[in-house]
Amino acid sequence: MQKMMQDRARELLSSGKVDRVLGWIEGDFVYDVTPHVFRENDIDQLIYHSFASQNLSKYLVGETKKDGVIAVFLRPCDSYSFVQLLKEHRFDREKVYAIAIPCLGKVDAEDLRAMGIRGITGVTDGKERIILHTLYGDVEKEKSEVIAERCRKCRGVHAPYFDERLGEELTKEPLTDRFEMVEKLEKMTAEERFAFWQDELSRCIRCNACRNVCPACTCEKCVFDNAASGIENKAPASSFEEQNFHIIRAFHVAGRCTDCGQCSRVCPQGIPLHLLNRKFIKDINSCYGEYRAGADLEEKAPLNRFDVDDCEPGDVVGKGE
Amino acid sequence: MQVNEEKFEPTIVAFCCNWCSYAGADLSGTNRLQYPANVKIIRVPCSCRVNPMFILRAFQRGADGVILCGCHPGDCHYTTGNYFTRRRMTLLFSMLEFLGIEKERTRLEWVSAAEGAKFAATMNDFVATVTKLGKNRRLEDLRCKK
Amino acid sequence: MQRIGVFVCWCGSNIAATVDVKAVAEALGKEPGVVYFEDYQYMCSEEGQTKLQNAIRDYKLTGAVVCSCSPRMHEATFRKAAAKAGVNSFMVEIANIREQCSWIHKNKEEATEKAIILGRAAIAKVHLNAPLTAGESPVTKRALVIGGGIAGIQTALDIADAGFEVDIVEKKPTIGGKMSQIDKTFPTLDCAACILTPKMVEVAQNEKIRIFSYSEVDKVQGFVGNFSVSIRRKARFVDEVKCTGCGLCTEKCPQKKVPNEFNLGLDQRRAIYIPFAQAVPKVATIDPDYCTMLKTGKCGVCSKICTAGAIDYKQKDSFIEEKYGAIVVATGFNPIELNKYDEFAYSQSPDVITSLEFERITNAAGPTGGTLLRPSDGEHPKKIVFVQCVGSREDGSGCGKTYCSKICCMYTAKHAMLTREKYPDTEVYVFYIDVRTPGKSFDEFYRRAVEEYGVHYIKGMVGKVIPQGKKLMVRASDLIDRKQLLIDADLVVLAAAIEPDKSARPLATMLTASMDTNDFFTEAHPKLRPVESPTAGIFLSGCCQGPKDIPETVSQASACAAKVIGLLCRDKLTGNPCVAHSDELMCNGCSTCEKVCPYGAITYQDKEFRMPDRTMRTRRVASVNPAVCQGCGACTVACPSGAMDLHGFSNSQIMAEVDAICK
Amino acid sequence: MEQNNLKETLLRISGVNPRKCMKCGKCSGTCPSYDEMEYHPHEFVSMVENGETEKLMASPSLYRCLTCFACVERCPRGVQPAKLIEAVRLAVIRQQGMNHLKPDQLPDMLDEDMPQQALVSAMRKFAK
Repeated sequence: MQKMMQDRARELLSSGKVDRVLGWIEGDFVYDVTPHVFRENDIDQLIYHSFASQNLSKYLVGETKKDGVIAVFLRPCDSYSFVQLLKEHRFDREKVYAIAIPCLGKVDAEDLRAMGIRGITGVTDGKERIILHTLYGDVEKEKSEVIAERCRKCRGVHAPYFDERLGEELTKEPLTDRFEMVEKLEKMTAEERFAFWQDELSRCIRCNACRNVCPACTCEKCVFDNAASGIENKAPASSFEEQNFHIIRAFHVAGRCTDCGQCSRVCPQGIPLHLLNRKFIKDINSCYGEYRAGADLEEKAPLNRFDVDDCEPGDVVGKGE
Repeated sequence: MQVNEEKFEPTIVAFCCNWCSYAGADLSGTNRLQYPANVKIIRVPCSCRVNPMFILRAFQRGADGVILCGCHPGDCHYTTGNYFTRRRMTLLFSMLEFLGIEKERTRLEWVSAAEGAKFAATMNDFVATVTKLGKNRRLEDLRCKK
Repeated sequence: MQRIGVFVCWCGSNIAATVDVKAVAEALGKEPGVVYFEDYQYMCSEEGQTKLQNAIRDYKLTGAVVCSCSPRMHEATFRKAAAKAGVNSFMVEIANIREQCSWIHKNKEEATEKAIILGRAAIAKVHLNAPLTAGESPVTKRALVIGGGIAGIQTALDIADAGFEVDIVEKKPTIGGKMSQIDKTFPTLDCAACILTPKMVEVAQNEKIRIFSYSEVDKVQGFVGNFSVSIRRKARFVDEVKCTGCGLCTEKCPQKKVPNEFNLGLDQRRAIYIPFAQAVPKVATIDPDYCTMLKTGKCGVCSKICTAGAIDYKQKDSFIEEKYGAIVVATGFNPIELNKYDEFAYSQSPDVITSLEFERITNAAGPTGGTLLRPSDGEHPKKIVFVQCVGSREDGSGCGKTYCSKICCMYTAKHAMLTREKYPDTEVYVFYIDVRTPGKSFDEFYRRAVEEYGVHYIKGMVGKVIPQGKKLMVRASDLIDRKQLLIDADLVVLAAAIEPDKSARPLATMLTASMDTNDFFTEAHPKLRPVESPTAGIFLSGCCQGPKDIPETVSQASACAAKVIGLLCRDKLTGNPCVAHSDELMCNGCSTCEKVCPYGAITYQDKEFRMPDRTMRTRRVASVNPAVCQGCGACTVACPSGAMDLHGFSNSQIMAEVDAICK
Repeated sequence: MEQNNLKETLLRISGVNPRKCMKCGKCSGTCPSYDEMEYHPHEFVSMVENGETEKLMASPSLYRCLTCFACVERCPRGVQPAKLIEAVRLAVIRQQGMNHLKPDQLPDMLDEDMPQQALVSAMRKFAK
């Protein structure tokens, strides 16, 4: 796949169809992958393997402000963010050449470390299995054992707005029900839930990594950075602030979140932030009908439309207990 | 532990839309229908003006309950505002409940300009409910408790 | 820093009896920014207002808080007084310590404490208030009426009578609408043409009115007082100015086999036609779907015969751009399609007809010259069955409408009565679910049909119509006599439900006017503003708003005209300054706000911005039209970046109030 | 209480909401077995709504319904009387030993021209 992508990128660049290519590049370690804008001279360094986890679509907001056309590789989850951004006019579609690529599920180094797999120097991907080359020898694992939480619920289907497809679309049955954890929390008592979230959110250091990586958080200026909003707040002055921050952030992306799971991936404190977003998605689906952000360019988001006989808050709130 | 003899007096913030609920509140005044002084009303043009940030801010600053009142669905002065309010507040309240905030502390009620009695009854009930729950601590001091 | 004055009103004993007004004034006097405080018996009195004005001058106040009755009572009074003393009226806030404090609390201590908190909240808000000036926009003193039926005609005439120019856009070649197809009108039974055609002529002769027939609205831009509309004038291949309406061409045209839509396809017309004798404008139109000349280039009979030289086969659609201050929607209705009602055999038998077709058959200008004859064989029907509620009041049946079409009970009674009057030997049956005849002299009319004319009214619905030879076997239930009937009818007339014209939906999108699920336009308020759309400057006339009969349509049309005149009379529109505004530096251009705006007040434009690195960057940003925005604030919450805010009720103002209350 | 339970059961198994009925009589106007029946389709609906289920269960009208579904097809309110009738039939059958058609009745009914299929479906419909 990686070879195919490099070849296609080179072809597009040399033909002049695109001026730049947005993809992934390895850092000092194989699992230390970052998004990178390639040109013809460094296209050989484009990689695509189990550690290429970043959602690239957000970078288009900045990249399309520059001259020329940029090609971008979209995994299924990226493609939903891509459509959502397009729907919100956040980038110039004419300056983007979107290439859909399949994804076998990503692996987080943090998870592997927790499993005792350290010193990773390389990776060989298979469809079902993955071989991790480490300083201490190779480790072979079933893919289903090691892939990241966010990939377990993925169906691997692309949103239908791209220019070309590379490789075949690999649809798969999600490994887990994505609302499992939300439901588990809903079944707890209010005290237990409060304790759970207190434990989680109190670890927040307001590093804003979640905000920076989130493909829905592309505001020119975040309300939390805006003095006029009345809630400007850059550091956790009191414990309320991070709770406030995460609730408002989740609310602002409600109906726009594509459930890509990047927020939890990047959180240095390991807070399961995606649960907040999924709670909203679950409520939206059950109250206003199934909705998938980024699946369609035209459909109005659930918070931007209504039914005259919508449910009242009292019909919904606390019914999960 | 010291027993506090004094009765707990909750702080209640009520957001009322200008056209129906604020007028309903005025009517309950005109009819001298009593409800506790704990309720303080903030006038907004439409219930859909109420940003979740306002509600969180109220809790942050020590409110024990927040109630939002608007025109009945279908009667909005701006035709559709309260429908949006209903969706937003359904999701927000559900989220607060998910975070372990007692669901009784938030409420959305439809009160028309003619429903002075309903306004007073709603406020009486809401104050009683929140008084029973006691002081809101959950949204105030997360880290200090740890 | 603001210099704020606080004024606490006693309202006689209304406030002072339960609130310690002196204590309130003193406590609020200690608030930061408060440079003056005072309490007085009646702040709203002349004397009280003078006190406010004097304090503004003497203490150089920049803002004021009046603790008094509800702002719904006297906010305007105090704001006006302050403005006279030189402080912007929006710098005055009211703390409601009567309706929401003194009147509902008995304990003086409690009430006083609450009054202080309410005062504090108002002070906190004033600190963040900014002077606001209402925007003004000019009014184009011309109205556009879309639809030339009786509703549009009446509205146009009334507006023109008031001295304003009106344009009527009608998509058919003539104005007149559905009423021109009707024979008699209930409950007085006067002939529709006799009362409609003089009005049509009046329209044509009125110097203030222009008729754009055979035309459609193509594009609408702008807002209340300042619409600019592009009107497509469809090519009719006849020069409207030259054509004298002599009608010679319509007699000589060799293409005779064109279904005549004016008679609902019951007879045929030529390819060049004038819909009916009293058409306005009386100008011929060539039907391009049938004209041999336009299709094959061979014919040209009409051109040769026309002495005025009006025929122009090369005519193209043209466009007119015009400015309007108000737009009236009068797009009217149509009977629904009945092709889904197989049980009534409407598509199988020509003798099953709709009520509108029945109107044509009984109309002296209709295909039968006014003699009631069966479409199939031209014989007199001896037994007629009328079926009411066909497609109305349906729910869960997969077709039809959920609402009552309102007019069917009355016109069916009219048809039944007229039939019995003209042809006493004809048996007439009316099957009904309910007979609904509210209206002046309406029920009396229906009773006359039963009592004087012997129309058989049967409670029950027709289940099936079976064509059998020359007869139509009608199987129906009689719920009151508990029996099933089988009637061998000669003619079956279906009272088809009515629905808004198909052109209404795309028009609503153009106008950003809201519609209900049935495609009827919604009113600004169902009871108090029934002829206005929530979108400012758009008015509703006739059946586009809901099913109506002629008297109701005409009264609504005149009401609508009154509203339009009220708008056009004004030279300038003063807006509400408490409107939304977008901070362009923060706006993402994501279009979320636009989707929740009920007024279509938000548009987007690409603007150049200077970046910190001194480069220029084009960004899509929202801008709010203050003349259209009504200030609900839905957009401010939809906006994720907080770029959208509301004047007079800004995020920071409301949050300051929250803070003051929760302190 | 019993009555109410029975009504609820009927509504549940039929999925019919009798309150949607606006008593237009189109079902009865269209019913081919109208004259054979003691209670007619629209009456079925109102009788169930009024809790007069026992009268219905005892009535031979139940077995005059051909289940032709004309009433279901044409009802302007989507009430589906035929489904309700079927539900009442089922309720009768569910009562022990209340089968409308018993196997030992069959020999008498046999007729050379009657297709076997008719007997099988009659057994299906009227007995459980």
